[in-house]
Amino acid sequence: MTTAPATAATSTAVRKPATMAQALGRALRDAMAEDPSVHVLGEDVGTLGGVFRITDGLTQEFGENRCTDTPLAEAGILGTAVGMAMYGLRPVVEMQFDAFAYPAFEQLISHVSRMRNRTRGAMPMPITVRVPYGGGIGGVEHHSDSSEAYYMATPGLHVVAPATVADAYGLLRSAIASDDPVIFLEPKRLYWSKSDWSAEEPEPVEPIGRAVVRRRGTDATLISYGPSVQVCLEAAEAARPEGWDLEVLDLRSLVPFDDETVCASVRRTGRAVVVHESTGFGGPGGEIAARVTERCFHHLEAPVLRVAGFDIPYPPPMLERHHLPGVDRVLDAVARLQWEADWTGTGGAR
Amino acid sequence: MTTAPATAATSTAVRKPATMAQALGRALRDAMAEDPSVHVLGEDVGTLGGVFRITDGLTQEFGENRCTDTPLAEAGILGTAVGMAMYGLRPVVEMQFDAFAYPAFEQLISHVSRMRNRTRGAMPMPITVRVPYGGGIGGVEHHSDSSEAYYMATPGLHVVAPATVADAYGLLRSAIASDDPVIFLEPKRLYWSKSDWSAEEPEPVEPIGRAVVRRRGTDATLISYGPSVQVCLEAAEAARPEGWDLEVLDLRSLVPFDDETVCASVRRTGRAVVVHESTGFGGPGGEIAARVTERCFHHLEAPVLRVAGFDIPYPPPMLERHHLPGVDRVLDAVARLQWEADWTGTGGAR
Amino acid sequence: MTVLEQPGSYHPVPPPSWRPRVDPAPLLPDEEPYRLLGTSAARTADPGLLQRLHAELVRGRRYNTQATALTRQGRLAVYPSSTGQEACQVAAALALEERDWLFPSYRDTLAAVARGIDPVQALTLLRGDWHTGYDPYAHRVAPLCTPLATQLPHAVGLAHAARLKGDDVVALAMVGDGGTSEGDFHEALNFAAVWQAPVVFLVQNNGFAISVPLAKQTAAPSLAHKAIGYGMPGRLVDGNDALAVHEVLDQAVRHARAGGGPTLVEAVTYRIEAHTNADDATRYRPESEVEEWRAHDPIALLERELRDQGLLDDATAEAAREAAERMAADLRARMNQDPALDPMDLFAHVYAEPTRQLREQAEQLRAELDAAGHEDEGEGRQ
Amino acid sequence: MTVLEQPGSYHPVPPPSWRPRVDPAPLLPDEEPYRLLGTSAARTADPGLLQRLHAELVRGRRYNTQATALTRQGRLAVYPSSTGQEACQVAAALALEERDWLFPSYRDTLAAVARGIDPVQALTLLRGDWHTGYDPYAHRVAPLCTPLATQLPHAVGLAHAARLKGDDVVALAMVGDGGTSEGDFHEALNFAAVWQAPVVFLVQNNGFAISVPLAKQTAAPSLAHKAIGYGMPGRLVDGNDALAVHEVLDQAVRHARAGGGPTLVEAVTYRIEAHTNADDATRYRPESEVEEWRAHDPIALLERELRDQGLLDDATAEAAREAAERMAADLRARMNQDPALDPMDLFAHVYAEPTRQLREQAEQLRAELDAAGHEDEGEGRQ
Ligand SMILES: Cc1ncc(C[n+]2csc(CCOP(=O)(O)OP(=O)(O)O)c2C)c(N)n1
Ligand SMILES: Cc1ncc(C[n+]2csc(CCOP(=O)(O)OP(=O)(O)O)c2C)c(N)n1
Ligand SMILES: [Mg+2]
Ligand SMILES: [Mg+2]
Repeated sequence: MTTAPATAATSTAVRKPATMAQALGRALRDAMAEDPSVHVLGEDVGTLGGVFRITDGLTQEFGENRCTDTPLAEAGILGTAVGMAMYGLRPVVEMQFDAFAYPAFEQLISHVSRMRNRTRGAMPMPITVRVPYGGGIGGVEHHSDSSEAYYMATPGLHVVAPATVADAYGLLRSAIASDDPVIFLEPKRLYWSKSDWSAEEPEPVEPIGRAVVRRRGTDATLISYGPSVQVCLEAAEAARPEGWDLEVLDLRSLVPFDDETVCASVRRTGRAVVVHESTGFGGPGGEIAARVTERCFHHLEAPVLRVAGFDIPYPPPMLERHHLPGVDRVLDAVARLQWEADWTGTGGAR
Repeated sequence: MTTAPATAATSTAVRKPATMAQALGRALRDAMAEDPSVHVLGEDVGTLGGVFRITDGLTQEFGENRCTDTPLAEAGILGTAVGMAMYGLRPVVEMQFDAFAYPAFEQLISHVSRMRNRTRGAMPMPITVRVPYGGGIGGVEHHSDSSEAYYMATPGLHVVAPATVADAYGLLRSAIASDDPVIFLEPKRLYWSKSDWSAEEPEPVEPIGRAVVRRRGTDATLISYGPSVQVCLEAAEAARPEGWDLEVLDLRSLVPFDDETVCASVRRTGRAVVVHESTGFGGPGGEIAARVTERCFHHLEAPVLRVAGFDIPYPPPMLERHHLPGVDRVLDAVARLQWEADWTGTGGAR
Repeated sequence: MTVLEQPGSYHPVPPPSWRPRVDPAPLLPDEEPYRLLGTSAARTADPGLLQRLHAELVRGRRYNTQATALTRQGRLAVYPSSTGQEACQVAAALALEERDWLFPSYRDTLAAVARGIDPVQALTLLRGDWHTGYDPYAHRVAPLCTPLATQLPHAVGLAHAARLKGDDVVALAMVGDGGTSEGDFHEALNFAAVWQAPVVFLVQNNGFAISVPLAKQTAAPSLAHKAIGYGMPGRLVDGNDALAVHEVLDQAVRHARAGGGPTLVEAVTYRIEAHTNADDATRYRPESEVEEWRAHDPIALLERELRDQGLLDDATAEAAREAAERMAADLRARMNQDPALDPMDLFAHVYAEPTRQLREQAEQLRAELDAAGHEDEGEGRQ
Repeated sequence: MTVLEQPGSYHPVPPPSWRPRVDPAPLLPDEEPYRLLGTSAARTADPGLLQRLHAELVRGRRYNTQATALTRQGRLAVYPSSTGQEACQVAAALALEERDWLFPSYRDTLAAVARGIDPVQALTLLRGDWHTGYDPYAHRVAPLCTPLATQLPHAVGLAHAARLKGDDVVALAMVGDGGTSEGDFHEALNFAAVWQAPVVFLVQNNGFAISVPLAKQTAAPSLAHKAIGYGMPGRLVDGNDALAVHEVLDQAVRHARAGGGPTLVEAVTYRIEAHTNADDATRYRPESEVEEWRAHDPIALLERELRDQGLLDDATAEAAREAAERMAADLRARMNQDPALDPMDLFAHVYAEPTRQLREQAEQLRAELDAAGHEDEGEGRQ
């Protein structure tokens, strides 16, 4: 687990960020202010402040050498970041959209994830790769991929996805402070979600690797991360009148995976559903369901079920709502968790 | 399921291929002889016949335009193959080694896998991407990756891995005949494995999408594919004296996945272990274990276990034997399948 | 550098493999962008071509403004306008024969339309009811390509395949100045040159990649200078001079068709509108720069030439404008209808035949839709 | 092409953004590979440098033959020999200052050794006991890089970072002729030129990428001609002329250090051995071609010059050979010892701190090893 220095820069403004986008920008700014080795680079991150405005103001404040508009070439961006990291910098790379990180795949898999191991620890890669990811924003093709399965399957990377404004700040600070490469998945459709910070709290710096229970419940555990956490919370609310008291888990990082928190919850509830946007087949849910089952088999009343995107290329905007796992599909899965009533033939808990 | 035309070219030599490498070469040759739209391209596939000699003789027989040495650029190879497929050809692309397919990742994910869908079926992508994959051959870094998790997580691709010489021929013929893109994973360390064909049999053309039971057993199912099938067969033999009668399943294709055959077996045996070389975390085993559990929960006496490579970058040759799942690890997993004796405290079946 | 031979015991010899290479000079582009309009050479141009270009440019401009308006009405998710770049868009389409192929980038909707794609179908991607809205084989226009530069190797592969099949087909592939930085640009041009594939690469250098100006994209003397590194000719042309762009592309297409191999054409132009309707161009460029370019408007340049040559009078100009208005009205009307949507299409074309798993998932969605009553959709596609 | 202006109502003006560009001529390489040995210019070379180059070349050749021999004895998994390319290998190392960085490709073990890496550590990757056998920071040599051309952007990033930190450090990155076709080559050179990063790119054009000859790799007049497409100077040099390679690299390094930006150097050379010991070069090239190049041997060329200048007599030659033999004997002796292996290293450096899962897996392996008695290993690394 990696934690950023506990004291956030005190020179920063007092007002708490209002949206996740602002919290991310603020995390970048605080990290840059605190550590001169933090450099931001990517397409349009400078003058424009990024197409999502996450890096807005950084070039003005820190200069072009600290926040740099690169040529349009993702492998080049990540590849030069590797070289910068070799020389002791902490590059934070922005990939403009999920699918536009693919050109950098070889640099990521063959170098970023392996350089530390290759050199027996001599050459760490403290690189943060920020990837706006996922759907639900009406984006045209290539703008809504959930590509976390690729990153999860790659040893040497950390894979993080915040679900709240506070975590966006706290996890990004820890990602930048980490001496290991972090794929930082920013749920696009939460960019404009509102703050959960109170004005009094200090900037939260959240260590990477700890799942958190977002809602306590006794009947079943909904396991999720990123944009789907909100869906699970809504599903849990909707399940109440149906007689189910659902626990909602926010993984926060897929790697490292917090087996302890997840298994403790599932052992308590005896039932679980994994929810994510990424395609089901070969997606993160398989790993999660399998490892929970391996560890909690005798506590399970039903198989761990998965609610995921269909096994299809991400659909066009007008059809995406049919693809994205929503409250109804989560509830349907919960209903299939072999409640006792099912066995007596008297119908589900509903 | 896609099947090549049932009649293999009769002009071909009568002697059966002796090794998997030869069977693959023969499949390419037969496909090219039968269908002039089949073109082979890649690095060193022409004059040299490929670094593994799979394409040996093709340029001599069919000319440089049918089997072409390309410039050294994998994205360019796959990208031009896309264009060739657009014009009605059937490109068969060779990636020299697993890790050298990564530069082509964007072309694969953003185009090859989606072009049919993008164009409502107007523009299919009958491309076969041959990837020599996996370890166990003493290869230096980047020459032993098991990258199937990346491909599995990508809708629109078929993912195939033969475990026998006959399947190498039969599945490659079907892959080339398929109107969809196929990632054809060739287990490097089986290249020199000996033929399982009898001289009388016709060339087997094996449809894609059907798992096969390689060994019948009653106590537990070992689920595997590619190079690990052999390990499972050996483990099953070794388990006999210990009192376990193990069934061994060869998936042959990860996509499409043959739920029917797999679940039929697991329902019969009540226990299962998934075995593969790829890293465990985020690897294919998670998906397989999860879907088997979803479908067979009440038949399972124990959680589906996984025996996989460690969650580490592929190690250097001198250490790879510690990483690769071998017979002992498979047997250890079998022993953990909660045999009844365990419950009575009298020790395992062993 | 001159090698002064030494009167010693041996003479320095070039390394054995060294052969005097092709003279690179002819591969180098002109020092300034090639222009025709306003020169004496323009006087000898085919009047029919000039008029055709004019009508298409006027129509194209109208298409751009109409599509942008549709974004404001929520009828398009997004529109990357080619206003100011119509000369490139139209010339690219017109330089090709029927049997040729066009490979547009995401900004080149207009080129696709100029080549014959239905204006509504060309917008499907940007409306969001499906990805590619047209059959690529109907007019030999590849899908509008969003991942930058990735369409370039496709064009090379297609052109190469056609040549292998004995068809004298040329592929013209379009890319932006920003796209030239991608590895796929490099690999595509290299394959094309090595294979002598009949491809023309048209770079619309409009000065920006979203907010990033050319100076942060390349330090090359010009983008056309990249050609020599692949051993193909580079041409530099004023991208707002429709006649010049057309001539340069036409020559490159003929050259390719005749077996002369690929050409790289850089057309110097400007994106008058923001990157897309979602972009705010004032953040990265001064209005004065845009004004300078408005004064170099491709339609105005062409109209002046036509009027000078007596090929355009007020009546013809009016007729062109009216034709463009009719196109726009038709586009508006058809885009104002909700597209027919069938959610079951999600599963229809993932594979030639759906897998068992996709059939199961399709059944699940079908059941959900049935349960929900599914009133406003599912009447199937027309 | 000359634009004839038309005496009409307006003059054709270049597009507004058009500025007369930097003159590309100085960026173009010489017409023939630059040579020094055997010319009068070589007479003025520093005798110490010539002798140093000679000693290193002799040592380098011996290193290559010894390493190849070790493959036959099963002491190396594989060895890609640089026999015939020693001039490039040695000059690359010698052109750099202590504080500079070298980015070798997988074939450049010798360059790493010439820069100071322990000959045994340099072979770790190829022996197979670990990936990178040396600490990259000890001599500022990046790990030998197997995925082709991927090291080039690393060199650019490092050089750029050094410059930002105010250090006058230069990075020299090596790549093969085949590697120039990869997208990463393109992206690296472009970033370097845009950032004016202090990098020197050295392409060893040895005529082949495994079996694929240069003619199937590129149609460019020369690989050095690619430089102009990035706006950097391209230099062409006889890669078997150690003095010329050294001078060209030395100039490029100075140029970069002085803030002049990157240079692309193409050294024309030849791979005398097969691609690796596992390769059969007779499948793709005639022995006569190899013979031609043997006659252009880098050591022979240099020895002739030294003898002409009276800088080498039989005794010095013998001394160089003896030093090389000592190195080879030492290499042999140390490589004949089994490397210390600790299987637990598998988990040691995946992350700064192992995850819980990795700790569990390490425990599993530890238990297996304990159960197996684990005699021949596990004494830990020395
Ligand atoms: C591989 C990839 N990376 C990033 C993007 C996001 N993106 C869309 S348009 C654009 C700028 C393109 O600039 P240019 O190539 O000059 O074309 P123009 O927009 O000027 O037509 C970027 C970065 C993308 N579409 N594809
Ligand atoms: C990305 C990538 N693709 C393929 C390979 C396999 N491969 C290893 S060496 C080689 C040929 C390299 O040729 P060149 O760049 O000319 O270097 P040389 O071997 O001549 O030194 C190939 C194709 C690789 N290492 N990396
Ligand atoms: Mg542009
Ligand atoms: Mg070479």
